[in-house]
Amino acid sequence: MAKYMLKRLAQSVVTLFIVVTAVFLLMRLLPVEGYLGERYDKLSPEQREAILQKMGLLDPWYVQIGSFYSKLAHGDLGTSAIYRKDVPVLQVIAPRVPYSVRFGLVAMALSLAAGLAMGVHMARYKGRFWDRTWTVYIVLINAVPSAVYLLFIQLYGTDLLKVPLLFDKYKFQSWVLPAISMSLGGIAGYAMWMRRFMVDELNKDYIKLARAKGMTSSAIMVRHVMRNAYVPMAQYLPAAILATVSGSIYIESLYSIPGMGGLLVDVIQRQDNPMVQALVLIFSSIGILGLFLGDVLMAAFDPRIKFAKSEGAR
Amino acid sequence: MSDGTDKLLEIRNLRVDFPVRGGLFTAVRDVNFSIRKGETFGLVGESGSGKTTIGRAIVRIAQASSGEILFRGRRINGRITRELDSEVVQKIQMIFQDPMASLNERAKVDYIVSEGIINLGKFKNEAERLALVEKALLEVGLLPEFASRFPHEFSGGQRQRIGIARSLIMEPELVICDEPISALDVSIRAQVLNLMSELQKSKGLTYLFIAHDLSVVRFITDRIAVINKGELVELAETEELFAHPLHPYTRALLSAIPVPDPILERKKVLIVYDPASRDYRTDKPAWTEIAAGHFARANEAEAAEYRRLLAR
Amino acid sequence: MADGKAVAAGPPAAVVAKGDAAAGADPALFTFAEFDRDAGERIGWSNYSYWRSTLHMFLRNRVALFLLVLLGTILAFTFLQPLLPNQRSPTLINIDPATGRQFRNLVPSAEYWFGTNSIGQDLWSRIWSGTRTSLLIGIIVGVVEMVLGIAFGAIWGYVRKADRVFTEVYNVLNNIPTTIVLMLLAYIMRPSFQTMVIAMCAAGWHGVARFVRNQIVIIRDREYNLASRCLGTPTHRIIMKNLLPYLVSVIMLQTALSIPGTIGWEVFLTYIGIGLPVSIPSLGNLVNEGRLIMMAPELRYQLIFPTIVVSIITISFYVLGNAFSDASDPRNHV
Amino acid sequence: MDGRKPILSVRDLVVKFDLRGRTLTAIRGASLDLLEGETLAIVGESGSGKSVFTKTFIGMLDQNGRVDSGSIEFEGADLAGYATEAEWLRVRGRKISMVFQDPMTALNPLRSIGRQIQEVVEMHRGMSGRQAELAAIELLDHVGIPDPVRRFRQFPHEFSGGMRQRVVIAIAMACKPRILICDEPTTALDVTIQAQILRLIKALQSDFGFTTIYITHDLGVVANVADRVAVMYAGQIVETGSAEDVFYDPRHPYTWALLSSLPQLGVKGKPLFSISGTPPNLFNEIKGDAFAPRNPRALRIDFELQPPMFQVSPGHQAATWLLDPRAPALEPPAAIQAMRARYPGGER
Repeated sequence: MAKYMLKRLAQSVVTLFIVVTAVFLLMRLLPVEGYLGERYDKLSPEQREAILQKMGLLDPWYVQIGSFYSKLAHGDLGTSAIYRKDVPVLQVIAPRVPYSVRFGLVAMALSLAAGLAMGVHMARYKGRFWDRTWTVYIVLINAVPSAVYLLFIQLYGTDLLKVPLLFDKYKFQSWVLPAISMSLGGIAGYAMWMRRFMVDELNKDYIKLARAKGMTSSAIMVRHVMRNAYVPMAQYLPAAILATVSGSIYIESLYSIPGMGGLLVDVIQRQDNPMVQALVLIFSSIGILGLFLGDVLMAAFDPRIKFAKSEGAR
Repeated sequence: MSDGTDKLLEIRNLRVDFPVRGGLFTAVRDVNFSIRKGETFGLVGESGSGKTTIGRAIVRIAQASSGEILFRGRRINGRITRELDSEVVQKIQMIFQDPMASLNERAKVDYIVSEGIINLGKFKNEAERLALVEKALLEVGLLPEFASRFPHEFSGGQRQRIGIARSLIMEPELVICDEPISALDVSIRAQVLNLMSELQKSKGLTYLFIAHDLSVVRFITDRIAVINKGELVELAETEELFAHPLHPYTRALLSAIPVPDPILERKKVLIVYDPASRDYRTDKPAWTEIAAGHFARANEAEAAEYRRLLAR
Repeated sequence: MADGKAVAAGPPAAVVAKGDAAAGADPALFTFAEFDRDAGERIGWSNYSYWRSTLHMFLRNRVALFLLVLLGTILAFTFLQPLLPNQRSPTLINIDPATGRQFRNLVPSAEYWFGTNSIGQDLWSRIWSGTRTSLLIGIIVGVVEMVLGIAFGAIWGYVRKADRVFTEVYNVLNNIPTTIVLMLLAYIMRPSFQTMVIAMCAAGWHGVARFVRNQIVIIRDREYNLASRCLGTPTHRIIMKNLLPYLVSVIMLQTALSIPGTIGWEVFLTYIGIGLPVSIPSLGNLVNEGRLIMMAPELRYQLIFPTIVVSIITISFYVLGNAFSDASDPRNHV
Repeated sequence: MDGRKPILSVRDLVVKFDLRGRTLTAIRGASLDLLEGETLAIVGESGSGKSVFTKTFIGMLDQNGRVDSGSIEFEGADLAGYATEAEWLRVRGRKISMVFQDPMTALNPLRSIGRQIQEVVEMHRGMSGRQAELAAIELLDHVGIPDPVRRFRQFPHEFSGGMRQRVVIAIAMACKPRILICDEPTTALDVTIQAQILRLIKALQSDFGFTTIYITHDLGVVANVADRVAVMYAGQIVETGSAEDVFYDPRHPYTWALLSSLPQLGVKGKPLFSISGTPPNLFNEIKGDAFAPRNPRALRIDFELQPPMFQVSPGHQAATWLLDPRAPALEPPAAIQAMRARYPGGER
């Protein structure tokens, strides 16, 4: 078990390294204007070159990547070029972290709780009214672009709750809609997978034996089906983290929440390369961490994993 | 039988390893035997004994890690020439265990049966191919009109015969039969066994018959090798093996076969094989010929005792 | 036989069940019948056909059937609309000939069926033009993802030596949230039709490859594939003849599902500001334009019309894909 | 019937399944008496309905299946009329237990062996906690699992196939059932393990005194375990009798064919007796004797009328027109005559 986790951790670190390098190199493909921002037109070519030289952007790429890593090792993610000119990126991001973390955690908890409950409910009444009803919900969430339904929720939800359209951190009601919006996708995902895994378990042979033992349907559901379905569910936890990340980007921007997701949209629109690079790195790291946690969780739940062969990726 | 008989296939010191997590699993080790032209050679063992792996090593689906597999005296494992490869593909065929899984459900019987000759380009034109397919189907007792159907339309016994037709069309010399009847219904088994015997006579086929069911093997084979945990433990002519089983594993296996005769079955004494009962620490076992044509895996002390047993 | 004692000559047999139904039966019936060997071969056939059962199951799903017709109609109309008489160009800015000013934000009327937008363009033709663009992106991306995914997935799944390398590459790609990949790529390239297609393909192909790989691993070691290897069938033909035909249904499902997904991403990227340029009408652009003026309730039609179209198309593809997947699963053919 | 009372009586049972919009009649009017304390083997090929037949005794037909008509009398109640789960829970796992074919999949992989036995003990014997745990350990010991205290905490993947089947048997024993149904309990196991499991079930039967029904296609296993045998074909019981009756003096052509096609009874070098064709499709209406199309010596009436059960001797019955006084005399195949000669009681 410890060996497995160590191996998995090493894998994550390597992945992180590759991702960081790839992102860095991709960003080098961009024209350098993005580093000069509005100043661009005002500067003479010599001045531009001087500034770029000072930022190290004219060095060969391997020198750049070397200095990038040495800075990164000291916790320096670079300096904002446009959004908050010449302010270190971390300084811009730091005050926004608490918002993103709070929303992220609340949304995850909400989607886990509601999603699992919905999935269990669907499996319990498979093929009947509630199963169908929740299926409609899942279809809508999956099929209608989130940009559309989230907008309508904002539009009519704020009206209904009588809160301002945009986020006001001092108003509790203001936290409600974004948090719910962020968890809608997660709920649908969890419910769909939970239902599928429970139905899968229900079709297994050991359920037949459990019935033959004389167990009641509800006892089988609780003691065997639900517990076993949690194990494959664990692998979808990271998916939910990723979904929350994606969701936060859109929702934070929609409600003007001063979090990292909203920031990313802002800096993309204003083409602030160092900021974009830093945020992309942060979000990718969260993704990698999420997948790692998912695998650890699954290993912890499943007694077989100690013996299982590492058959490629999950 | 004298040693002058033609050895069609010879296996020397065969070893097959599979990679598993944290190392290698040796499925088959130190296996030696040869199959004479025209005989039916039985390979009997329980699940996980490595019997299927040996069959697969011969048709080269599994790779031999060391040792030699000789077909008509030529080595066919490892790197071989392209000509030898296509010769082996043609001359050594395999019949599979599960008739439900061994046919491609999305292809017509026509394609399934002619797949091999398409690969080898063994026909001049479409008409000749169809004629070959029809002949093969007739030979296994199926109607030629079945060629245009899909496998799911057939019963287990019919599907197994399609599998046999697929091998026959290649005009093989050696057919590896991997538990060809164990997945079939009792009433169908005799059909397939009879068909196999008929074909052996009319085409001069040689069979390697892999099975776990000794009673079937007894009926169909000339010689039997018993395999346990990847090693051969005993090899003898069929009736000799049933009359004088030497190795304790063979004896345990023989005692466990259920016989369809209530009176015999109720009187039966079950022998349980305990590998720990033997002491191989100093005196190592080896593949030894105890009497002419009767081999067993034994150390010197055991070999001496086996010889005494046979002498009685 | 020496011991030839006929059964019927035993103790007189008595009927113990069912009464003596044959008491009055014709004695001629108690003679041996002729035996037809082939008759025995013919009984017991199943008349099960995979595709017939799939179709049967699919047709039983009324909702799916309705959506199929609806989607077919919309698709056809999308391409027919420009050919109809009296259609305006989607990019034409309509100007009031009397005042010389643009027909801004006209509510739906007999002249402008869906109204006009904030610079006087005809929303009706913009919606159909946008649908065309978005569907085109969806279909191109779906097909490219499938081709790449199947090609790589098939090798990944079938060629054992490739498994390790592919798996490691996949692990890296899969670790990065799709949103981030999309945003990064779209950000780096200039906004255009090609950018959208490339970014979405790059973000999606490995998922398809992974899916195909898993499917192939499941069926790769079935005996019929071993049989083909014994017969010397080359790898490419095993993949084409033995593996892919089993995957047709799941592949169709994946393609169907990737189209609504693609439209969703297009809307999202447009919102972020890195979607298609405004000059190319697309559903994403239309929704985004509508969003900008939604604060005025009387102008919400500009958001609602494109939203309805997006929803109908995506829901239809999604439901149809799933209905087909259910219908094509042999386990459901009961 | 040697004076023993039937513990379970099935009369004219018909079971139907709805499949792809068509109806399959899996059991076509089967009747059977199970005698107290005996071991009855039901022999049949796949699709003969033997498994479905016994599943109706504990109400475990698949969702699309239903008992269409007939009765199953057990302890004064008609099980065929049971509809609710509550009714079935009085019987299932308490009075009638079942052991399934594949021990590799019959246990929940994520719960310890001990917990899976313990939960039955708690449910049916009203014990709890430590007491139930001890009872479970005792059961493990009883089915021959060495070191039961340690094994109690282990998970199914740490057990071999044979050991898992012992656990499944322990679960079935937990409630001290009156009837144990073994559905091909050894088909998935090696022959050496099979012999041990069969021996275990016999030993348990003499300890606990339950009645056993074996479902199998292996006539060797039948010979080993059975006091009485019922032969099933195409959803009907075509012959029943003591093991001696059925093995040494079978009367139904299907039983003949089944026995004489066994390689054990064949003569080496000669073709085996073989049955051509395949079992009938149960979606179709079957007229007359279902085996007739595969029977080279079928009578004309076999194609017209379904044969009734004829009594051969007390306790031995067969459903074939050959037993009708009007039928022509017919020799059984050579292998059957050879079997008859092997019976030490000689001529029957």
